[in-house]
Amino acid sequence: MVQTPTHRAQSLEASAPLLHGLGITKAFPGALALDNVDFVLKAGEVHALLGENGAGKSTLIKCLTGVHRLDGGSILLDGSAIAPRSTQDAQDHGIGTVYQEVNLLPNLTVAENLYLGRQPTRFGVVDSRKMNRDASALLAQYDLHIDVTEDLGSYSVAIQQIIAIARAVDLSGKVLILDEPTASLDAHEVRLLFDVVRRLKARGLGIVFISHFLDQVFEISDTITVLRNGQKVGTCPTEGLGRLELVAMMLGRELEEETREHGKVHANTGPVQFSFKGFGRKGRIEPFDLEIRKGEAIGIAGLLGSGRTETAETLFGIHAADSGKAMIGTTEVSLPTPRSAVLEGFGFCPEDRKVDGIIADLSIRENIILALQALRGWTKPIPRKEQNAIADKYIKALDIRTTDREKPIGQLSGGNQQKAILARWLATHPRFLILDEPTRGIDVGAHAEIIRLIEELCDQGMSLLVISSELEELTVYSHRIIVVRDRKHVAELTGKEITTAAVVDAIAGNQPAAQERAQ
Amino acid sequence: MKTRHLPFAATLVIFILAYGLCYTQFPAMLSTRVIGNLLTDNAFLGIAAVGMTFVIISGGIDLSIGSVIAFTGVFIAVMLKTTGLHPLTVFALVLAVTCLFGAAMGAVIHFLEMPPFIVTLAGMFLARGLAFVLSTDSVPISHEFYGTLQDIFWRMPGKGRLTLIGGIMLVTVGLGMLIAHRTRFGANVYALGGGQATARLMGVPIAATTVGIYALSGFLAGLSGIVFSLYTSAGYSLSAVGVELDAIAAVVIGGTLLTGGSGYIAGTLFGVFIMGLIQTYIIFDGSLSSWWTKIVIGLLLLLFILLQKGLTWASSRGFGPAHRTA
Amino acid sequence: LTVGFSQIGSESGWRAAETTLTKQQAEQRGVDLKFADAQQKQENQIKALRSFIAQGVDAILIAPVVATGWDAVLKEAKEAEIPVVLLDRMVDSDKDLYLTAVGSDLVHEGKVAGDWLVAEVKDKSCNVVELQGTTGSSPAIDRKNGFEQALAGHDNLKIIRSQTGDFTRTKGKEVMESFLKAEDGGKNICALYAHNDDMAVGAIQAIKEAGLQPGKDILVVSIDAVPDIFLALAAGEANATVELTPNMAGPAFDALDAFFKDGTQPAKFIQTESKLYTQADDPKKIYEEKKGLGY
Amino acid sequence: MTRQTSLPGLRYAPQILTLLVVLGLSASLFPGFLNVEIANGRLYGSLIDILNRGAPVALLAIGMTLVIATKGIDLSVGAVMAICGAVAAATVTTTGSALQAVALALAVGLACGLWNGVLVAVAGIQPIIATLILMVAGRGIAQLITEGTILTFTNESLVFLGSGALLSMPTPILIWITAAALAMLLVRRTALGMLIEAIGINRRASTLSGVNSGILLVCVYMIAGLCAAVAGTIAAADIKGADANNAGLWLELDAILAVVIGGTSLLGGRFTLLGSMLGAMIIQSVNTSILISGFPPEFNLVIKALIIILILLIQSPALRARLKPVRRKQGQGETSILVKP
Ligand SMILES: Nc1ncnc2c1ncn2[C@@H]1O[C@H](COP(=O)(O)OP(=O)(O)OP(=O)(O)O)[C@@H](O)[C@H]1O
Ligand SMILES: Nc1ncnc2c1ncn2[C@@H]1O[C@H](COP(=O)(O)OP(=O)(O)OP(=O)(O)O)[C@@H](O)[C@H]1O
Ligand SMILES: [Mg+2]
Ligand SMILES: [Mg+2]
Repeated sequence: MVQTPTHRAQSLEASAPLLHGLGITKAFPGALALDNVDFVLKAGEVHALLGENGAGKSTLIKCLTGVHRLDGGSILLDGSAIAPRSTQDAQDHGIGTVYQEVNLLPNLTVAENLYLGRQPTRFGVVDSRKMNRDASALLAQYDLHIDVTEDLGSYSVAIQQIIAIARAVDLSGKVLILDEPTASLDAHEVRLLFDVVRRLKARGLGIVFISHFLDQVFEISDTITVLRNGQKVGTCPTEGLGRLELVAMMLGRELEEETREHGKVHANTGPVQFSFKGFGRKGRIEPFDLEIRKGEAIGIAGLLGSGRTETAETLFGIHAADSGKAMIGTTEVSLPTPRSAVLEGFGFCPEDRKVDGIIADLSIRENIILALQALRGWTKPIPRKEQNAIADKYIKALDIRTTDREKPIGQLSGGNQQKAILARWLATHPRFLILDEPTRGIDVGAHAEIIRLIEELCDQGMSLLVISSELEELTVYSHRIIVVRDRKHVAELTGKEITTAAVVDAIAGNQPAAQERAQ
Repeated sequence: MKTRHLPFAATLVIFILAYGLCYTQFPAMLSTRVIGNLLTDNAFLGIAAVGMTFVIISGGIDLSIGSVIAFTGVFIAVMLKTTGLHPLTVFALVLAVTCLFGAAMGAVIHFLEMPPFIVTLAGMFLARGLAFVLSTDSVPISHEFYGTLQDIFWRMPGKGRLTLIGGIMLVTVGLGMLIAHRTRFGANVYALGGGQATARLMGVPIAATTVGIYALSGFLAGLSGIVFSLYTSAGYSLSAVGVELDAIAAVVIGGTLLTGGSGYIAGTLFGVFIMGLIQTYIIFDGSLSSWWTKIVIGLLLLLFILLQKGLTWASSRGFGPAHRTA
Repeated sequence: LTVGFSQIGSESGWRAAETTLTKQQAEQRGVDLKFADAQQKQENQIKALRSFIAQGVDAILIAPVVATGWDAVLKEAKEAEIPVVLLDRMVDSDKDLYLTAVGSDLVHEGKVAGDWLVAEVKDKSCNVVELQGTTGSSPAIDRKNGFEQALAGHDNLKIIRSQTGDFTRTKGKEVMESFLKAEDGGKNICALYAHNDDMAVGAIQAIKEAGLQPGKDILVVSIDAVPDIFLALAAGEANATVELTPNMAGPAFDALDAFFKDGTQPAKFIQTESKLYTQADDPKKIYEEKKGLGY
Repeated sequence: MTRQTSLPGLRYAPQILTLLVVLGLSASLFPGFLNVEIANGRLYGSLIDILNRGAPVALLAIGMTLVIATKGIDLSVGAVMAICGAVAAATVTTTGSALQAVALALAVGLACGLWNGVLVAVAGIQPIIATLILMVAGRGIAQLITEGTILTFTNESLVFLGSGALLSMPTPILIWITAAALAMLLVRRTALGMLIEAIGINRRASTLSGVNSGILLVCVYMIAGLCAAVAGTIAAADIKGADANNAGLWLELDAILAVVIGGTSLLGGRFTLLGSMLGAMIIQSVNTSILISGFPPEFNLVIKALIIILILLIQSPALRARLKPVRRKQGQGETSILVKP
């Protein structure tokens, strides 16, 4: 079928498959998302599913779990054919799934989310006390001690992610599927998750694991299946597989190995372009001082919920600052709304692209030109020709994988949506661009491209503020890193001080690593 | 107190304040008579509004309930006049019909993926049209069983009456609360309102729940129609026009979000009481012309909604760090 | 004396005039009138009655939106010893439950209109189109019945089309337009009977726009006698109207006064006159008289 | 959601087909239905009646389409019609100037839209409730102006707007077609259309992209108010009087129906004005056909309901997908998972 770089693929077929997808085919209007894909999951293995953004990973999961109707192929569970027609069906078969992007209900309590559809009942009436007790106990296994009677929506994305995992694990009798579960988790939580996964594996469950973090893949998985453009490239055991070899399988080409020095040797010494003094908002972020130079990239590091996003949102006028002042050059400006920020030449790629970023039903083209159009005003429409040119330019430059620019953006894979949002801001040629988790859910290839892009933008004189949970990456392009803890800017590292270890220390609050700011 | 309880609490506070205000102006407002009237006169609205609450929590809307109430009344009256059936049999029959009617609308909404607003709008035309076809004239009900039912009431001290239909409303609200908060079906309704796509991914039986919700709403509209026919001893095809809008207003004042996913049945009860209070106040005042009546109702509605929003907003600020608003 | 007045609503000019006159009458007699508008809903009227009772008014006037469904609340009023007077429409409750009813006989109105038409066309064959009131409302049903009674036995008169015009000018015009199209441009129509004047006024415009002469090519007869129809009568565009007086409150207050003074029981039905007006009745003058009454 | 790449003619095929079927049905029931002739210097016939009588709903549907595209709804347009009709009538009877009357009526319509828009965009009240307030109170305001009576007037220029004819075409037809054309130009020749769609699909994301969604929302409700004002003026001019009680009563429902039949989703986002205009004409054809059919009026609502259900069934993409199993691969059933919020 397709060239398999390893020769041991056949030997894997020895033990009987637990979940077997045969010739799975799925077409969307204008795109063949899965083309005759075979997928074999064995009991007691962790099977990683890899591939570029838009390769068809999520679609395969959705086909296996009854979300999508198959256009071809069949599914065997324990040797007998099943045809799940809904997620509920799949759950009844013992397949628990965490879909990409948290898919829980923000308006229900944590406990209700965990036990939706299988609440403990007494005489037909839900026994909420037992349900809440069970929920607390369940989450305790993940080291999560929260009020399970609060609405899920009041917790951060990370906590929601853990809850989603807990639910899926609890549901899965035979198979557990995790679609990018670690995208918004930090190291500690990933550890906890992997402990659980190992326990389940020992119990004989089959586990499918999707991630763009290759380190994690190598750590946890036994087998790897790679998809490219909706086709299976191959399946092979993780052991013995080289990192480069794997990347080549995913991309279909070699990724030139780049050795990068960590940290900018020289701090940026350009003219200060933006300065914020005592900027803050009650209940969101303590007042902070921040100066940004032309062509400087500032990284923001911190734990989940530490106030990184809040910093960005205050700067961009989403939750306008209630103290301090902002200066551009030497003139004072006010930033009460996002629009005012955009008019000052700011741009902001939000963290939650589904809610804050994409306009799902609009085309990729319209999504890309939206901010530019808003900037120019509604009376000055961008001519269609120019729109096409802009869209095409960025689709090419950022390598957005799509059949055509008129496709609704909601139909793109997650990573490609992220790139389109980035394109939206690049099209406005901002002076100051804020990126909140720009590489979340982005594949290795694109990851490297985005890092290169950030550096390029700095070189062109754009100022950047980048929030990322991946410290490694942050240390690569930042001229300066600001550490946030408990909604306070607590430390700053510049130039040579920037190393992953130093940042970790600062986040943890180990005094010596960096000079704590006097507050 | 949890943030999710805030809108309900706000409604409660507003109701008590408003009642107090009315009392200072018209002391007679605090008689058991007025309280009894509030229950009896709004019984049909309350029952229908419970059904509407379920629909709205699920993210839908049901515009057909006013027409279904009228249809139910005419159906009962015509059946009692032309057949020898006992009213209880007719009640069972009509409840089955309205329940099926609701279920059919739910099925169309789900399986044909049509917006509830339009499907129930067509249902609204259809139900009233059928009422016209049954009888354009208003048909009196003179069955002695109706007299018996109407004479069931508990006389409160001070001549107020707690009537059977007022009682039926309270029981309906109680059962509604039980279903909404203590059954799997109820949880599924909230889940649907929280996001249909997500609910589907979480394994909520969307089809069954959607059909169930509209069937329940149809059933309660039928029950409301029975109560209405007990209230007026007649079936009339032009009755209960616009009840759906009153019900929606009551539900919203009660703290349920029209976007779905959050709300309380108990809040709806107080929403209905507030609507009733507005009317009682206007009648007690008795000096408003026809047009000022409309304007004042509109303005009071606005006032209550703004108060509700304001109170909820003000108190949610006291609850620690900002919660994500999805 | 405090009197509660539950009015149906303000759906037409006639209704507004009735409200105005009732308020005027109350003021003249020094009565404290509590006015409640029911927005066309029976349930609101019942609520209003209950509130009046709770408030302890001395008497209640009500213009019931529909005949049925008043037993329970009238019983409550009786228990509270508050006399109730019905205005302009009847209820089919026990007569003991209210003091008296002031109104016209809706069936009779239709009959007066029909009788006029029968007399007007004599033996000629005549196709009549009918604009009904709101489907299901009692005036629509009764005025239709009365008219048909008058036509019974006169086979030269035939109702060929009958649609609802919802008592409004707009719908009256729209429906008349379609009648004209359906009946050979109106050449097939000899007379129009409208359940109220507003629809007749709308229809007259439609007839004119179709190039026919209302009042000549097509006879127009309607009910209510609102001011605007007298303009049409004066212009020769309408032929006859049957008056429904908006002053129902006068006789009602008279009856109440007598009752409170010495307990005189009035007759159970005080019928107002259903007077027929034609072009011969100096419509200009009547228009001027009626203009200020809040129609 | 229709892909933009498909042929424009194909896009409106369901609506055009429905319209033809309704007209065909009436023509078969009533042979003279399709005749159009010139009488009294103006076009005359049932088809002209449809265009003419459909004017208010068509005008309301213009504004309603835009409001619905922002994920809103405007229940108050019927009441605004009544207010503006009353204002026009009151002005013309006191000043005698038709121009002043129309100008004032339009200004009041804009003000009503402003009120709705502020409640929705600034106070954050949900559209259905925010506009319900004006729906209830608005008719009261209209009655306050007319004092419950029908305010009649005779001013020829004003009457011309309702029942006059220009080049033998009744004026209401010219007005609504012009208004629709202007609206289409406005939204498609500027970026307004796209921005409206953007805030309708994801207001938060649009705001974050620098779109001034608050002001835009207010503008859209003001356009709806303006359209209602034009409709109200025409309705008053048509009967030479302002009927505060009945003008535009329940027309908001017809307008919403027109928009939906026209192919705009009530969930907001992509909209089509042309579709809405076709929808308005479909509804008016149904109404006119019922009137001309000669059925007793108690059947009106049942017939209307059944026809609406039929139309919606014909247009339901889900049903079409179900009926054509071959094309199911491309069915839109699943897209909603990604597309819906
Ligand atoms: N509902 C849909 N309608 C149309 N096309 C779709 C739909 N869902 C997915 N696609 C297309 O199918 C392809 C595979 O998407 P999928 O989401 O499976 O990618 P993925 O491998 O999960 O990528 P990522 O790593 O970015 O999550 C993409 O080209 C995408 O555009
Ligand atoms: N442990 C927690 N318990 C309750 N609420 C939390 C917790 N952590 C975060 N939150 C809430 O979640 C919201 C979102 O925080 P968020 O996670 O965006 O902060 P952050 O510093 O930007 O981190 P990240 O970007 O990694 O998610 C915060 O406003 C906070 O109220
Ligand atoms: Mg994916
Ligand atoms: Mg964040």
